[in-house]
Parts: sequence; C-alpha cells; structure tokens
Amino acid sequence: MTMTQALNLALDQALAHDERVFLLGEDIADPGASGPTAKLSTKYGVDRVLDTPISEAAIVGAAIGAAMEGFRPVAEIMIMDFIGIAADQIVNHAAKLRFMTGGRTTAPITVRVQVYGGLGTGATHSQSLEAWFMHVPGLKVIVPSTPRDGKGLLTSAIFDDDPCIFVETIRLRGQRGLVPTDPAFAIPLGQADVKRPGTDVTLISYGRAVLDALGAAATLEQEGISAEVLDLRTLVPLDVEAIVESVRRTRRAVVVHDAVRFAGPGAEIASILHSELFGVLEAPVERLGARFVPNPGPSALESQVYPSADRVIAAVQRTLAPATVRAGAHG
Amino acid sequence: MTMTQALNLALDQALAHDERVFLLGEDIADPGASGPTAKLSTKYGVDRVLDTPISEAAIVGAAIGAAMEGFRPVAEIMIMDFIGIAADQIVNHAAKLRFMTGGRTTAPITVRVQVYGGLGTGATHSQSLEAWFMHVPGLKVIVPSTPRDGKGLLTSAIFDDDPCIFVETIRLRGQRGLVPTDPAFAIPLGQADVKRPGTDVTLISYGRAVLDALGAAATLEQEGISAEVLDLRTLVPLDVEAIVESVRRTRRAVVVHDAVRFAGPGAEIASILHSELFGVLEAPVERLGARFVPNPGPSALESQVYPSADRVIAAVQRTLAPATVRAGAHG
Amino acid sequence: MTTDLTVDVSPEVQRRLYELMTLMKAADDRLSKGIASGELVCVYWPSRGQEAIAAAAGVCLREDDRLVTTYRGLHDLIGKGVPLVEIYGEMLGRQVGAARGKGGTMHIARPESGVMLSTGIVGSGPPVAVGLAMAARRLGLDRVTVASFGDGATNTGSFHEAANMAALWDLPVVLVCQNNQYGEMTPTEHTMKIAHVADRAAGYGMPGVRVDGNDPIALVVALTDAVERARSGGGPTLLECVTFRLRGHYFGDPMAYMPEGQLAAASAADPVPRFRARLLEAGNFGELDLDEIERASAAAVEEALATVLAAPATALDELDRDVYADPRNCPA
Amino acid sequence: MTTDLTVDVSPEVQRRLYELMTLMKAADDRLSKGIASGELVCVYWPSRGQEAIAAAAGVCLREDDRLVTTYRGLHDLIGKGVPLVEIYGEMLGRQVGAARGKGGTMHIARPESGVMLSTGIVGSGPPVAVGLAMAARRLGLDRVTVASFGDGATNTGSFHEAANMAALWDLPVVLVCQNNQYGEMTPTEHTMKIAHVADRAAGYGMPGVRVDGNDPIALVVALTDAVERARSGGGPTLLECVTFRLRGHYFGDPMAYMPEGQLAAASAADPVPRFRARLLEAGNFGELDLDEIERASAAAVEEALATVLAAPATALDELDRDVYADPRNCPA
Ligand SMILES: Cc1ncc(C[n+]2csc(CCOP(=O)(O)OP(=O)(O)O)c2C)c(N)n1
Ligand SMILES: Cc1ncc(C[n+]2csc(CCOP(=O)(O)OP(=O)(O)O)c2C)c(N)n1
Ligand SMILES: [Mg+2]
Ligand SMILES: [Mg+2]
Repeated sequence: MTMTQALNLALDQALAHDERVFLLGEDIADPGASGPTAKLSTKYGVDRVLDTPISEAAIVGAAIGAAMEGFRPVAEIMIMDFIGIAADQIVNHAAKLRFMTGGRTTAPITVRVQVYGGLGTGATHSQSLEAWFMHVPGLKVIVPSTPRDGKGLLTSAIFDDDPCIFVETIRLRGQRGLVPTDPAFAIPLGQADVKRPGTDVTLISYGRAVLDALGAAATLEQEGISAEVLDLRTLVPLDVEAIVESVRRTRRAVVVHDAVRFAGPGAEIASILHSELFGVLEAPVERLGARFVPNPGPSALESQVYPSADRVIAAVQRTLAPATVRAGAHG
Repeated sequence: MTMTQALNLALDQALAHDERVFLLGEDIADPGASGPTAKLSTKYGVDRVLDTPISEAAIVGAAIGAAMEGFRPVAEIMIMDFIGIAADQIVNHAAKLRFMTGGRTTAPITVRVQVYGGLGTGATHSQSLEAWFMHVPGLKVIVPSTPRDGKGLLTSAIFDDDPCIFVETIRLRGQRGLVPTDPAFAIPLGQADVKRPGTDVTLISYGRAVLDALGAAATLEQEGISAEVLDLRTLVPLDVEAIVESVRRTRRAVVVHDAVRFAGPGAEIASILHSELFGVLEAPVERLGARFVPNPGPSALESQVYPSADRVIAAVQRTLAPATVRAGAHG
Repeated sequence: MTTDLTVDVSPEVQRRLYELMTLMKAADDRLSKGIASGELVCVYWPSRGQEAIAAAAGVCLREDDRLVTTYRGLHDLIGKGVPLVEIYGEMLGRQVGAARGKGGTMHIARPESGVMLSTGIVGSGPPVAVGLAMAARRLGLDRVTVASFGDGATNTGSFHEAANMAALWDLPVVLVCQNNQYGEMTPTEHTMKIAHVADRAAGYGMPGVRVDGNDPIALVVALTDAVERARSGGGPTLLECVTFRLRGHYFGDPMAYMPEGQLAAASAADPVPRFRARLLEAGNFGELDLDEIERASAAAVEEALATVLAAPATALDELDRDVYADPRNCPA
Repeated sequence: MTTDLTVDVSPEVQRRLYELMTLMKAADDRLSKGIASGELVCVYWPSRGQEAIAAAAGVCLREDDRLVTTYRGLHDLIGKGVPLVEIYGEMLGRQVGAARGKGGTMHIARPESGVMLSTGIVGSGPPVAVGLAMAARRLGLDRVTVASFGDGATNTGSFHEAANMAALWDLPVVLVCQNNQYGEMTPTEHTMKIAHVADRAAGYGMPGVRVDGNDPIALVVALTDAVERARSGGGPTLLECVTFRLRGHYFGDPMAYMPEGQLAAASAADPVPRFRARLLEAGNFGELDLDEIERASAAAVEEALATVLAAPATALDELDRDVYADPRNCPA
C-alpha cells in the first residue's frame, strides 16, 4: 500500500480499537479530506474526526486539554511551516507538563505535520523544522520513510505516553510497500533500522532522504562500494547505539536529511559520532541537508536545494578520498 | 556601566540619531519600563517607544510592516520562551521576504528577547532558543556577553539590513564594563572576539556562558593550563575562520552555552571543527549546554541544569586526558 | 447589577464565601510578609484584591469541574480546593508541593481538585480549557471547565482562537476574565479600545457579561448562570469580572506607574472588608462570627506554612524524573 | 444595502470597474485554461468569482495606498495595478516575474503599486498591515492600508491581535474580509458560530460592515466610506464582503464537498455577467461597448502571457541572491 494508505490504516485502527483516540485539524473530515484522514469521519463520525477553524494554537491546546483527561488526540498541523503558530502550546505545555506538575498531568498528544518541500509551493510551504523539536526536552520526534514504518511508528506515537511530533513528507505520499495489517503491529520508538546493510560507509538518514541514501547505495555498489543505509526513524528518542555500532564498523559516515544543513539534525549526529568514534573514523562525517536559502518556487531551483543521490555519492567519495586529497578539497 | 545601561545606551543613541528607529513591545514605556527601555519613552515620546497589547505575533508583524516602509523597528519579546507565539512572523515573513520578493521588500527588524534562566521562574520562563533561529535562513542571531558587546552589537543589529534576533540574558543585566559612548561605536556582526588568549585549549562560547569559560580559564591557569576564550558574539553570521584558526592552534576545544546541549548551537560548531580540523584535533570537541530537562523552579535544582566554570574545567580536563583514559570515560 | 444578599445566596453560602475570601487573603498576606522579611524565598504574582472572584467560583463549581488558571492563581487554587500545603510547598520548593516543588509557582496542577493547569504563558490557558471541555463531553460527564485569565490575555491570539472554538462547539466552558485593569505595568485602556472586555463575546456568538468583580454575591449570581448554561449544553459565556490588583503585578512591585490616588481608591473597594461590612449589615453574622472565620483562616495558613517549612526541599533527583514517561534512548 | 448605479458612481468609474473585473476574470480564465491543458505549470488558488471586491478596491484606493493580500490574490494584485506580466511571470517562474520568478505564486509584492505582501500563511497579513499603517502615520502620509483576507482567516489569532492593535491606535487600515463561504474544503459555518464576520468588529471597537461582495457598486460605496474614515484619522473598519469561490480552493479542486446546487446558485450570481447586465440596464453602455472592454481585457491577458512565455526562466543563481543583504560569514 502507499504511505498515505499506511498512515490512514494506523489512524483507522487506532480509532477502531481505542475510544480514547480522536483526530482534530483543518479539513481532515469528509467530504473535504484527501490525505491520511480521508474516509475516517464517515466511518467514525465527525465527533471523532473533527474539522476545526484555522487556529493552530488552539488545535494543539485543545489536544493537550483532552489528553490531560486521558484521551489520545491526534492533531494535524496541515503543513509544517505553520507549526510556529502552535509552537508555544507544543513547547511550553505539551513538552513540559509532565515535568512541571511532577507527573500529575501529562499531554500524550500526537501532532501530525506534513512537509511540503518539493511541490513548488515556495518558501513558506516547504520547511522541515524537526530540529526545533529535537532541541526541546519532553518531546519525541518521528519521521518515517516507508509505509511500513509510517504505520508502525504512527501507531506507537498515538499510544506513547509522551507528546510526539510526527512528520509526514508529501513527496513520500505515493511510496509503496508491504504493511502488516494486524492492528497490533507497531514499531517501537527509538530503534533505527538498517534499510540496507553495508561495510564501507554508513549513510545515516531519515524521512525522504532515505531514498537518496538508498539510491546512492545502489549506484555505489556498482562501483564496488558497500554502503549501509541506516534509517533513524525517530530523532528523539535517538538510537545512538545503532548509529555508533554501524559507523564503528564502516568508519565512514554521511548524514543526509531534507532539513536545512546548518544547525540541523545532522549536526547533532555528526557531533555524537566524532565524539564517540574519535580516532576510529577514517574521515570526517559528511553532512548533507537543504541549502541555507528560503525555498524557491520554480522546481528547477528547488531541486538544487535538497540532497540527492548524486550529492550523497559525492559525499561518500569525499569520505573515501585519501586524507591528502580531502585536505585540498576542504580548503 | 552595566549591561542594562549599555543596551539602553544603544537604544537611546539609535532613537536620537535616526528617525527611522522606534521601539515596540509590552511594558517598555515609562513609567512601567524597568529594563533597557527605561526612560526612553519619556525622552522620545510614546510615539517612538510604544507599549503594545500582549500580542507577540502582531508585535513582530507590525515591526515587519513598518520595516518594509523603511523604518528600523526594534520589537521586544519580553521573555524568549514566548517567541513561539511570534515564530511564524519571524520565520515565514521576516526571514524570507527579501528572498521571496527578489529584494523588493525587506524586513530589517530587530527582535530583542530576554533569557530568564537562572531566576527560579521555572520551565516556561527560562529557555534559550537561539538554535531555532540559526536554523532559519535569512535571520541573524546575536548574543552579547559584555556591556561593550551589548552596545556595539545592538547598534549594528538595529542598522543591519537583515532581520536580527538579539538575545539578552537576565543574568548578565548587572555585569559591568567599559563602553565607548561615541554613537558611532558599533561591532560588526560576524566577528568572534578573543576574550582571553591561550594556547592549550579553546573555550568557545557566547552569552552568559562566556563567564563560565573565563572563570574556568582563570582557574586552569593556576594549574598551568592556558585556555583561550573565544566569544562568538553572533551565531549567524558565524565567524568560522576565527573558530578554526584558534582551535588549529590549540587542537582542543570545549563549546559551552546555556542553550540545551542536544541539537544545540554547539552541535553545529563541533561538527564544523571536526570536519575542518580532522586529524588535527587531539581530542573530540567537548560540548556543554543545559541538561535535557525542562527548567525546574528551585534554584538548587536549576543550578544543576546549566554549565558552570567547574563543568568547563572538567571538560577541559577530558580533552587533555590521554586518549586511553578518555576511551574509558566515554564508554 | 445590584444584588441582594439575603435574596441571592443562602447564609451557608455567605459563610463559605467569607471563609474562602479570608483564607485567600490570609494566604497572600502571610506569603507577602514572609517574602518581604526574607523569611520566604519565591517568585509570586499576588492575587490580593481579586478574592471575590475565586471565592464565587469556589462555591459555584463542583469538585470535578475543571479549572485552568495562571501564575496569578493563588486565590483560584484555594477556591478550587487545592490544599495550601501543596500550593506553598510548590512555591517554596518542597517535597510536599503539588509537583514536589519542581514545577514552581506558575505551574501548579491538582487534578483531584479539578485544577488541570496553571500557566505562565498569557492567553494560553483557554485553548487547553477547550480541550478539557471536549473531554468532558466525550466522557459523557456534565463537568464544566472554567478558564481564568486577565484582561490583557484577551488581546492574545490564543484567547481568540479558543473562544471561537468554545462557542462553535457549544462547549461547557466559562471564560472568566479577571479584569484587574492592568497587564503588568500597562493599564488596560492602553491595550484595547473597547471599554468592556465582555463586548468581545459577540464576535464569537456567546453571551458576554460584565460584573462587579469585588462583589461576591453578584459574582455568584452571574457565575451560577454561566455555569448552568455550560452544564446544560448551552455553551460558553465570557464573564468579565472588574477588580483590581492591590499589590501590583509581582510581589514587590513599587506600582510607581499608577496614577495618584488609584491604589487608595481601589483599596477602599477591597472586596474582603467590603464583604465583611455587608455581611454585618445584613445581619446573619455578627462581629464575633466573622472574627472567628478570619482567625480560622489565619490559623490554617500558619499551620500549612509550618508543615511546608518542616518538609524536605525538593530532591535533586527530581531533575531526572518526569521528563518522559518512557525515557529510553532520549537525550539526558 | 441597495445601491443605485446612476447615483452612486460615475460612468467613468462604472467603466473602470468593468475593465478591472473583466481583466481579472480573463486573467483567471486564461491561466485556468493553460493549467488544465498542461500548457502552463504552476500552483494557483483561483480568485474567480471574487472580482467585484478587488475591482472596487482598485477604484477606491490611490496608487500609494498599501495592500496586503494572500495566495488567492490574482484579482487583488490586478486591482492594485500590478502588471500582469509580473504576476504571470512570478507564477510561472520567469525572470520577468515580480521577484524574477523565485518567490512563486503565493509571495508577490510590488511596492511601486503599493502591494507590500502576499502571504501564504492564513491570518498573518493583518499584523503586517498594522505595521504599514504605523509607517504611514509616522511618515505623515495619508496613505491607507488594506488587508485582504478570507473568512477563515478571521479565526486565527493573528487576525485578532492585529484588529485589536489597529483599533487601539486608530490606524488607517481597512480589513477587507472576502467571505467566500469556505476555508479550503470546510464551510464557514463549520468554523464559527456567528453568521456574520462583520460582528467581530465590535470586540475591537471598530465599525463592522457587511456588504454584497458580488456588487461592485455596493462595494465602492462601502469601501469609499471605510477608506475615507481611515484616511481622515477615524481608524479601521472591518468590511465583510460576501462572495463565492467559483473554482474552489485550488485550481483543479473537484469541489465534491459542496452541497448539490450550491455551485450552480453561486454561478448564477457570478459578479461579472451580473454587472454587465446591470450596466446594460442602466444604459450608459451598450452591448458593443462592453464587448469591446472584454475583448481588450482578453487581449491584454494574451499579450502578457506571450511576453512571459518568451521570457527566460528564473536564473539558477537566484538561489544565491537575496538571502541576506549582507551575507558575509552567513552559512551557505
Ligand atoms: C505570552 C506572554 N506574553 C507576555 C508575558 C509577560 N507577562 C506576564 S503577566 C503579563 C500581564 C498579563 O496581564 P493580564 O492578562 O491582565 O493578567 P494579570 O497579570 O493582570 O492578572 C505579561 C505581559 C507572558 N507571561 N506571556
Ligand atoms: C496558518 C495557516 N493554516 C492553514 C493553512 C492552509 N490553508 C490554506 S488556505 C486555507 C483556507 C483559508 O480560508 P479563508 O481565510 O477563508 O481564505 P480563502 O482561501 O477562502 O480565500 C487554509 C486552511 C495556511 N495556509 N496557513
Ligand atoms: Mg490584568
Ligand atoms: Mg474563505
């Protein structure tokens, strides 16, 4: 099934099996709904799949209030660029309530957001802001790359006792893959997944960029280079053990994501690797991410912004180059 | 003069010398004002130092609108924790307008924010969120540590043609230092400052944590260890050249800031250093930042959250330990 | 609205109101004295002068009704039944605090008393109240959720979004605006053009009611009406309660920004002595009755404070607890 | 409000309104045809059906008056005098676009025409309009700023904060709500309890006026009034213009969410043919005059499109430009 169908399945099963689950967001109910929430209001009623006003702060605030009372609300922020509007509720309430009240209140909400990058919708409908939420203690941050992971991780997020930011990627909507339909199927948060084993270099990624990593690995194989593709799946919790284990073997790593490179998730991962594997790495960890520009409208320009399999391959080659060559390249 | 006086001087001179400058924010006008804006509405009138409703989104939006018409608004978001409310305007308008309109409109605003950490005001009045804004192309991010830098950098921020996030730190309010009173005195953005020269290790810092670095350096000197303290002053632009130059000499580095360590500014800096100085570093770059917890209320707990001179010293010692010892310590 | 003490509320309710108001006042007085002398160390945003509102809520709400309040919540918390030990304990960083002292003054919650949130982010409570009310409806419970906030909060976008949702969905919410005529150091008339916060209600399609926030009887009447409407499915009400902050914004506020005479006038309208005088006038209670209530309130406060001061400080290991329910693989 | 064509506006204004409306309609029609056939590739949120509002603004505003609009801004931009080449050029990613094609459909600005912002963030325009109006006052100019937005936008916190500020400071702002009865796929009555957006004005202390958004004459009358009030220091107005989106939310929207018959009824009230019929009835213009105006509009659109299609695509090096005024030491 497609990613959209997998996410729909996760929501459908959660609604079916647990009365505590309900969905709220803009244009998520039928007949207007078209994404992962389509058909669910018809099946479960508009009481459980609620269209809301355009009020991102109150959508998340309301989810928090209901979660405090034992519900498992799944709030949608249509496009991740709008999450600033809800950021206060996420950061100052959802993330901190458990701590601030000594566990007396908690906010086990799931906030689904969609990244629109790659659609030509320009700078305010394209951002990948997961780094913001990694930096806020109390939140969990999830970004699936396959339909199977989408289903398994969304199920875990909804039933996780901590607030989760669940990042969907519009360019993955049509991705297909096998998905277990057993309602119990869930993927634990905090476990990275080896999407392709390898021995010469580790490509560390999550979300859409996993496709770039896999594409690069396929090409590199033909050149005799064996690249392992590690899909983080969740940024918080972060499977440091898996990351370090892989790179300890391969001694080379490229981190690649669609988020802006500067001060992005890759910075944390590279720092961890350099620290944990100092003296073990054969080359500095390469980091790829979006260029440090607002997203342009035209696709000819937009495609220059994001990583690609080719850029991953070039980065791998930098990690493989003899130190002398590299020194020249890096100035 | 104190940091507060220095910031007040920068605002005062900007108001005096340029009609385009005006200030807006909550409780910034006399008789209620107590921080860097005190006395300014009395001197320049409430037309130029405006109290606003509690409306962070509209405060920044209004500043943007006025900036488009050629003004140099200085907006205050009282405490940085509230910046989520204004994040949409900052991220989706201020940061991107120049690019999105091909330079036809620009938003040269300054957003002054205050970090309240250390006052015992708890988790929602204490955060240092500068990493968020480093990650957004189009913004500049400034964090002074001394009154002189405060005056010089705030003056530059106000007259810079790009939108600036200017982070003030409540715990630095009373810091004293010499400040040139010449209105022309300004410190260019993007130039790190060696606050103390040294040869054995570089302590890279900004804002309040510079005091920890300086404190550590003083103690370390008695132990015969010469620590250089590099104050970044601005995170964007970032003086990579100065950072790399210093650490190329000392071959050891500790990055220290009050922002949460995980996915914080230090991750970017450490990554740059590891990449630029691969094979040159004697030890992995140490990163210190706030612990990954919401800020607690009681000061006995809160003081455990932040870096301190002692923690810097311990980190320096880790960078100086023989590799064998270090391996043991890091597991 | 003019109220008639004898018609509108029973003597039991009159007594309860006075008990609550004097308890709130005593709790504030004692804390203020302690902070001023250096005996007690904490941050505090005093509710002194706003007791009538919280006392009225105290008598109009059921224990299972929900309350969302703010940093300026001492009176609200007491009204809703949070034990003083938990409040003082939290403010002073002791293990007996509502959150074992780790959350601090601004973040006190106690679900057993229906207090689900105290927030330090102005305007951010009403959206959470919307969610609490949605939950009550889903649970099939006839609970009402009160969101308590200031005049300044009604200028925030969050207030607007939440008010609109509450009205749209006819949620069992009462939006209680404690209009104390200032937001920090800025008078309300400098932050909104309208004279009456209650006029904001029309924009959402809910009733807006303005009431003397220093008159507990008028408040009980207005709140009873709003609570009943909410409870019976009639949707939310915006209730503007006009009052004054007698100690300024934060404890120690020199209030130099207040115009000459304003504080004196407000003090003359102090709801606590005013209510005492009115009770005496109405004749159900004598001086001795009311003195006894005041003494009991003061004693309860002293006892709570003694318990708190005898309790251990918040344990250092609280830093490691409650960040996540499941912290595996989370950063530390 | 009933309007009288002959009394309320001069024949010159009638002509200008029809010219603008037909130009807006032609620009939408041509774009729609091109996207549908695959000839043109861009994202587009059609303004078809809302022309009367933008045309009225076109005749009521001065060139130096300011406009803030949204993604659904084709008609507004034309009304305010942005050359079609710059609009199409931006939508289609050409060097002749307002931002040399790099900003895209949602972000068109042209200060020379007073268009300072098009935004894709619902509700975020009004705060910027507040700032533009503050600037006008500071500059001593009697410019008016119009913020144009949808019904759904009035549910956002940003709208509320901005409306409150505009009223508080009596700013020269006109808040033009184009109530097209939907926000994306959700009917307006599912997102607010009030029937009239104009009723929100009372909560800010500004006049709220509801007008037929398909009647250009009524709009001119109402806008003239609001603009004059703003220009003369009388402060802002919330003007609700009731209209309909004839092509749905985005281009290609199947509109399956609309109840049976709604679109047909709305099409019957299409402001462009309706205004044509009215002009004919009033007698200042004959069929041939109006045909000629339509032909000229269509020709202007074709000419602009041809210019755009002949222009070079946005240069790749635009990616490196305009991120900062001073990019020294900034990341790349
Ligand atoms: C979003 C936000 N902005 C600013 C502040 C700082 N602040 C704390 S209290 C306050 C005034 C609030 O006024 P009001 O809502 O009338 O409540 P009161 O304090 O008068 O009870 C302000 C501006 C804050 N805590 N949150
Ligand atoms: C803050 C924000 N939330 C959600 C969206 C997605 N969105 C785009 S248009 C739209 C509907 C807006 O409705 P309305 O304000 O009535 O304007 P209309 O499109 O009808 O002209 C929504 C929800 C957005 N762009 N910005
Ligand atoms: Mg107040
Ligand atoms: Mg609409």
